Amino acid sequence: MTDPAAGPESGPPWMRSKIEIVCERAIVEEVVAWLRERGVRGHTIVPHVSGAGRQGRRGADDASRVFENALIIAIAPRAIARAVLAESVERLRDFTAIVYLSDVEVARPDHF
Amino acid sequence: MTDPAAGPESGPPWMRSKIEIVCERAIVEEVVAWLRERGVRGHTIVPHVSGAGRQGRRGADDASRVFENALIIAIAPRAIARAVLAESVERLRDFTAIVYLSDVEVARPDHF
Amino acid sequence: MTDPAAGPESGPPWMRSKIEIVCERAIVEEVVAWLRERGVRGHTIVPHVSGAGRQGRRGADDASRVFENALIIAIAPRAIARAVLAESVERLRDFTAIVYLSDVEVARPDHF
Amino acid sequence: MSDMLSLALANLASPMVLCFALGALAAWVRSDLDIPDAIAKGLAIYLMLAIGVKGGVAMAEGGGARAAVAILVAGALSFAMPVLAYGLLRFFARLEPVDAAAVAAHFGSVSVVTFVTASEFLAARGLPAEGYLVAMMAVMETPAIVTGLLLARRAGYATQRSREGARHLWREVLVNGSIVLLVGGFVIGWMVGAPGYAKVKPFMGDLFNGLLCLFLLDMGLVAMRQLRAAPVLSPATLAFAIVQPLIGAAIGLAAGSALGLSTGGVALFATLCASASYIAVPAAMRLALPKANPALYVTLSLGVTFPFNVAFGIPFYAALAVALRA
Amino acid sequence: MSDMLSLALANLASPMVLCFALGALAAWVRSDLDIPDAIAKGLAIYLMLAIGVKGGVAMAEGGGARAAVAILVAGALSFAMPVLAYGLLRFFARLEPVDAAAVAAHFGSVSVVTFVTASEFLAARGLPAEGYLVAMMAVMETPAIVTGLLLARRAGYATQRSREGARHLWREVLVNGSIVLLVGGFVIGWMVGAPGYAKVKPFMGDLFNGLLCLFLLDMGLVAMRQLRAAPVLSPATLAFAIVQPLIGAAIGLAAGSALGLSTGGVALFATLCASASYIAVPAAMRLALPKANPALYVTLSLGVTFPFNVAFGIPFYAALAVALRA
Amino acid sequence: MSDMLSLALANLASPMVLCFALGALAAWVRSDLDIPDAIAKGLAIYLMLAIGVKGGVAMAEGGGARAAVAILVAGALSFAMPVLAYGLLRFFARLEPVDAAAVAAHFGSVSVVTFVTASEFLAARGLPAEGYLVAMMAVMETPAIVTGLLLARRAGYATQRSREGARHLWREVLVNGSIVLLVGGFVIGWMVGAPGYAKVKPFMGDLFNGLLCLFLLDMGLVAMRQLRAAPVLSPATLAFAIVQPLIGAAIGLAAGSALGLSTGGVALFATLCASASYIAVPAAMRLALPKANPALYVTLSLGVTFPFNVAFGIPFYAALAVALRA
Ligand SMILES: Nc1ncnc2c1ncn2[C@@H]1O[C@H](COP(=O)(O)O)[C@@H](O)[C@H]1O
Ligand SMILES: Nc1ncnc2c1ncn2[C@@H]1O[C@H](COP(=O)(O)O)[C@@H](O)[C@H]1O
Ligand SMILES: Nc1ncnc2c1ncn2[C@@H]1O[C@H](COP(=O)(O)O)[C@@H](O)[C@H]1O
Ligand code: NA
Ligand code: NA
Ligand code: NA
Repeated sequence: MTDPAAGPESGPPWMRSKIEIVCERAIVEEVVAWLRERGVRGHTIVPHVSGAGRQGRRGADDASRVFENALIIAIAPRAIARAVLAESVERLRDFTAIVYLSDVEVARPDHF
Repeated sequence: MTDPAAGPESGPPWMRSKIEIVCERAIVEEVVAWLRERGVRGHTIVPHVSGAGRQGRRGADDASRVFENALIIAIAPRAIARAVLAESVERLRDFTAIVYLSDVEVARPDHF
Repeated sequence: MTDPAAGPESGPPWMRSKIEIVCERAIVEEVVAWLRERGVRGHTIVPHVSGAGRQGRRGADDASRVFENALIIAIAPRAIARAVLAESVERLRDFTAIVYLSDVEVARPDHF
Repeated sequence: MSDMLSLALANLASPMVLCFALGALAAWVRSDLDIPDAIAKGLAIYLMLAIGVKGGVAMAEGGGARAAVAILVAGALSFAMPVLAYGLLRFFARLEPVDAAAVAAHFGSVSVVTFVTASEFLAARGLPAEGYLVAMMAVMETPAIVTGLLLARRAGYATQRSREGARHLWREVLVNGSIVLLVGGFVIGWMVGAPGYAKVKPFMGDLFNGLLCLFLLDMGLVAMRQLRAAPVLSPATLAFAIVQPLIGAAIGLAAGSALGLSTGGVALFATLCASASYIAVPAAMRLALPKANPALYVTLSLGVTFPFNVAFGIPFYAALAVALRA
Repeated sequence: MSDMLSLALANLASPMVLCFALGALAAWVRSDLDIPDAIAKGLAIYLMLAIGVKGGVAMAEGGGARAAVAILVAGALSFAMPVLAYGLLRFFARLEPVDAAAVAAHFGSVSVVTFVTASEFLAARGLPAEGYLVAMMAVMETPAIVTGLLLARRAGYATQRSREGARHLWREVLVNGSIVLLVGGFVIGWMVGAPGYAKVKPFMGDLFNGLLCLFLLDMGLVAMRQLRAAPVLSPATLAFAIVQPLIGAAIGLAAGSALGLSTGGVALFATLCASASYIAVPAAMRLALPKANPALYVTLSLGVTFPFNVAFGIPFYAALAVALRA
Repeated sequence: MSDMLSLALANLASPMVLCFALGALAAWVRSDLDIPDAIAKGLAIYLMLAIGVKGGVAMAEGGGARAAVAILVAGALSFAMPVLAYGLLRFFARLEPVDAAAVAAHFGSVSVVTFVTASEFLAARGLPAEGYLVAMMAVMETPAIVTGLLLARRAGYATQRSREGARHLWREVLVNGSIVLLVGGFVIGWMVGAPGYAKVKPFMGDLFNGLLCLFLLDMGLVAMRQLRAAPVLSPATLAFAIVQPLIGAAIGLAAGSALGLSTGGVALFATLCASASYIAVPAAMRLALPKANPALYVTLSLGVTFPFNVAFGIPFYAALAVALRA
């Protein structure tokens, strides 16, 4: 198995990081734009997730949608993922959001 | 990288466990209440997932919704996650459900 | 903690691999059939995810649904997951799709 | 007899029943035809609210003097009927006690869509029913669930324990959406009467048949898909899903006549007793009796009894009511 | 006075308001009744398009000479009203500046559903309003947002900076769905006039009340659930959500009379000024003033002011307009 | 000629076409207006079922003697037309064979919404078409797909192989939802005739135009968003999406006249031949010819040809049919 810390290219299957962000719908577009800026090349959005955290229950279908969450998934090189995680603390402070990373293996390293 | 077994606080980014539960919709509220009791402080629900397992195909939109699944995601300290996993075998036996854990890194350890 | 490379049965909690596939809706049924053939015993589908990758933005609700994505999750023994990952490069080449693996712990090894 | 045949044929040639058949056929040939979930739920909400309001408006027109007794009798029947069904299921179909109890609860309760389809069938034939039949239906939803749980407990199956779980179950049983809509609509109709109804008639009245078509198209799809996905059921179990409605209808005819209902009312009450729940009761059983097999009870009520009633039962019960009252 | 009472009672006995009450009751008893999101959004789209088209058709019938001035006045009021609301919120309710600014923006803007409910109430009482009231409503949506942001900035709260974020915000504010539907529907109605309207009247006209019932059922659920989930609010904050509409209505009555609107028009304009946004403005505030508490502003506008207006405000403002014009 | 102009203007001033324009405009200014997916699918189901039933009822009224021949001819044209389109795409637009084959299949097939819009346009102008035009439409959906696949195979592109995949494809092609609804509705309408139709007319008849407005609003959004997201297309490719409909219409006018259709029938058949599929065929092509670029074929059929037909094509083909028959 390849060493997760070995960087972008170290033989198949390649290691990447999966960034997952659960956040309020209002800022999804901005979060995606921010990921792009940081060098993330793709993402997947699961719309309409509900949940609860420090800021109480969310997901009631209020008409304005301010209480709706979405889940953003992005596979990226480890360094980028770490930078995103570190920057998220400041960047998402005023918003309802959580961020976490995990390791994944991919087959096409050029893709991510 | 921090040692996953090192417990809740060991330097940034901190390690946590991600609990994922795919279960029938009928018991989602109870599962969430159970997670809370076990000390999990937040969760995210992806409603309306379909699937198949030992109990056959699920997700047909029958009117009673007894054949619908949901996916519950919860980030928690490793010890709690392990306890949930162990307890799940007994607790969810009569229901349609699977549970699995993985490691994640987070930036705000007080959050989870 | 059990060694991820130790194979299917090595003491609780058992290690398995999580296969995640984000692909265009048109091929979901075929992908699931392929997973079954490879020995995967269950799966979960999150329908209606949107996203972006090399092939541009996807998820606009066009009437034909050719621009819709779905997320397939399958827990399987590591060997099977690796085989699926390797085979995916060829098999999904003409389609919009990404595949990645990660490690998970489960409590009921007979299930997956 | 020729009356009965012509009623049956008239039923089979109505756009509503044909839409049901179309849905079933589409599922049979594995078409990808799919009514979005949200649309199906929206239609169900519409049908329950509209039938409730109609019933309340009819009630406001007078004639509700006997309503209280009729409603009590309906509730009592829903309590009692599962015992009979349980007996049949245990001793003829040889089901496990927990499965028999769960299935029995379904057949003591009622199906709103069967009721609604029967209402339209009767109204189109000049046999309108009393408005308070809606209240009788609403009151029949729940008691059978209690009986089912008591039967299961008697057989040694503990029903669900956790406090959160129990609270969730009882909310599901007592204030589930269909009861709220039926009873709420009924009260609204009764309060606003004919003048208030006039404001919403183009929606709640004129569109009823058309929206029922669309809903039955979906029900045809859902029922047939359920049937296709079902595990193989024993012949005795399948027979139960046809015989029990006939017994229920007979009880309903007798009770309805004894209550002095109109011909349409008798036919509609027979239909209620013949119908089986496939929305509220499955959800409650899944929570309270998780060891019972949902594929079994949903297939019997939704896949067998529902189509049987829509296609054949309704005109048959109507013909019997007409014959009884002639 | 007895006029006012009878108007209030007539309002409370309409199917629309009763459906709203039913929804609120269902949420109160924690029923699982749930109108699918897609249905609720579809109904909102219908109501906005239909009311826009109706207004445009009325405008095409003539009588729009004064429209331009009225529309300008409406826009100006939306600009100005948040300043007053901000003052009340800061000095009586003692809210933080950022919260006060956000709440103030909601009360300067308008609620489409309140407008639509009032339109039907007035039309049913022979007090139709001018068609261009729809345009006045559309123009009142946005200016209050700008004032709210200016108030917050004055208090030292920077609004959002990133370019993508700002673009997103302004799109949300200037071309959000409700403005597109109201203005677009208005222009379509005005272009096609009565002959074109005839083609779509069975849908856009005849069904209006019925679909409004269904939508208000959902609004009752949503408003009460919001109220239940809300944090405890101070009495002064709650009082604001009742007092501000009354002040707004008074301003609207005065301005509407000065503009020479019909009695129905005066009542409807008072309702607009009394209503608070719970769709467009929350979405904009969440983006522009993330430090403001959404539970606060959504609860006040959706959970308190909206039900107050639907149940009591509308007939009250109508009675005042009738009295004023008598 | 002045006839044609007045028809074109009348078309552009109908609420349906204006709603389409409004949707397109909203997408153009990047409004967040969004018709929920479930609503759009529900509307599509309604339109297909209702148009099918209407056609069947008209057929039951008699006059269907020539139907069989007309249906055969329609199917044959759908088979043949892709060959012509393929030629144009290969030799003028210089597309790759696999893309040319995929696009050609779209233009041999038909668009239900274009058909439905044209039906209403013609009916409103006193030019109703034969009921069996619905059957002709249903029969034109599929053959073009087969021709497209044959063209691709001839050019060396293997179509999909896995057994599961092939089964899925053929189900998609033969019993997709729109065919089931059109044919099923047609048969139901034909079976129940005018008396049965009366029961559902308030829904299936009276609401048709209004619901079509809402659906075209969504189609305007979807078409324009597709166009905005599209890759840059060569002028020749774009020209194809305008020229091919004109050629198709000419063929349809000739064939329709030869078949002895009424003036409305000729115009409607010309519209069918001029229209391109954007639902069934894209889904089939994606499965069978994954190497073909979906952005290309969806943009041409949905983003270019569909708006062209709705705004200009329909009145033009109608005027030609009138001129031809005068
Ligand atoms: N780096 C990534 N992270 C997460 N999801 C991705 C990523 N790249 C692509 N995807 C998803 O996979 C789909 C297909 O990717 P592609 O084939 O690159 O266009 C996209 O529409 C996204 O939903
Ligand atoms: N421990 C957790 N596990 C999973 N999801 C969480 C957790 N905490 C919060 N969330 C999700 O993140 C959203 C925002 O969290 P918060 O900012 O803590 O309210 C919540 O609405 C949940 O959907
Ligand atoms: N191996 C698996 N991978 C992913 N999801 C699964 C797997 N097995 C079961 N599931 C999901 O869990 C639900 C319940 O599983 P079961 O109890 O095995 O029927 C299924 O309906 C699937 O959604
Ligand atoms: Na029954
Ligand atoms: Na206001
Ligand atoms: Na064509």
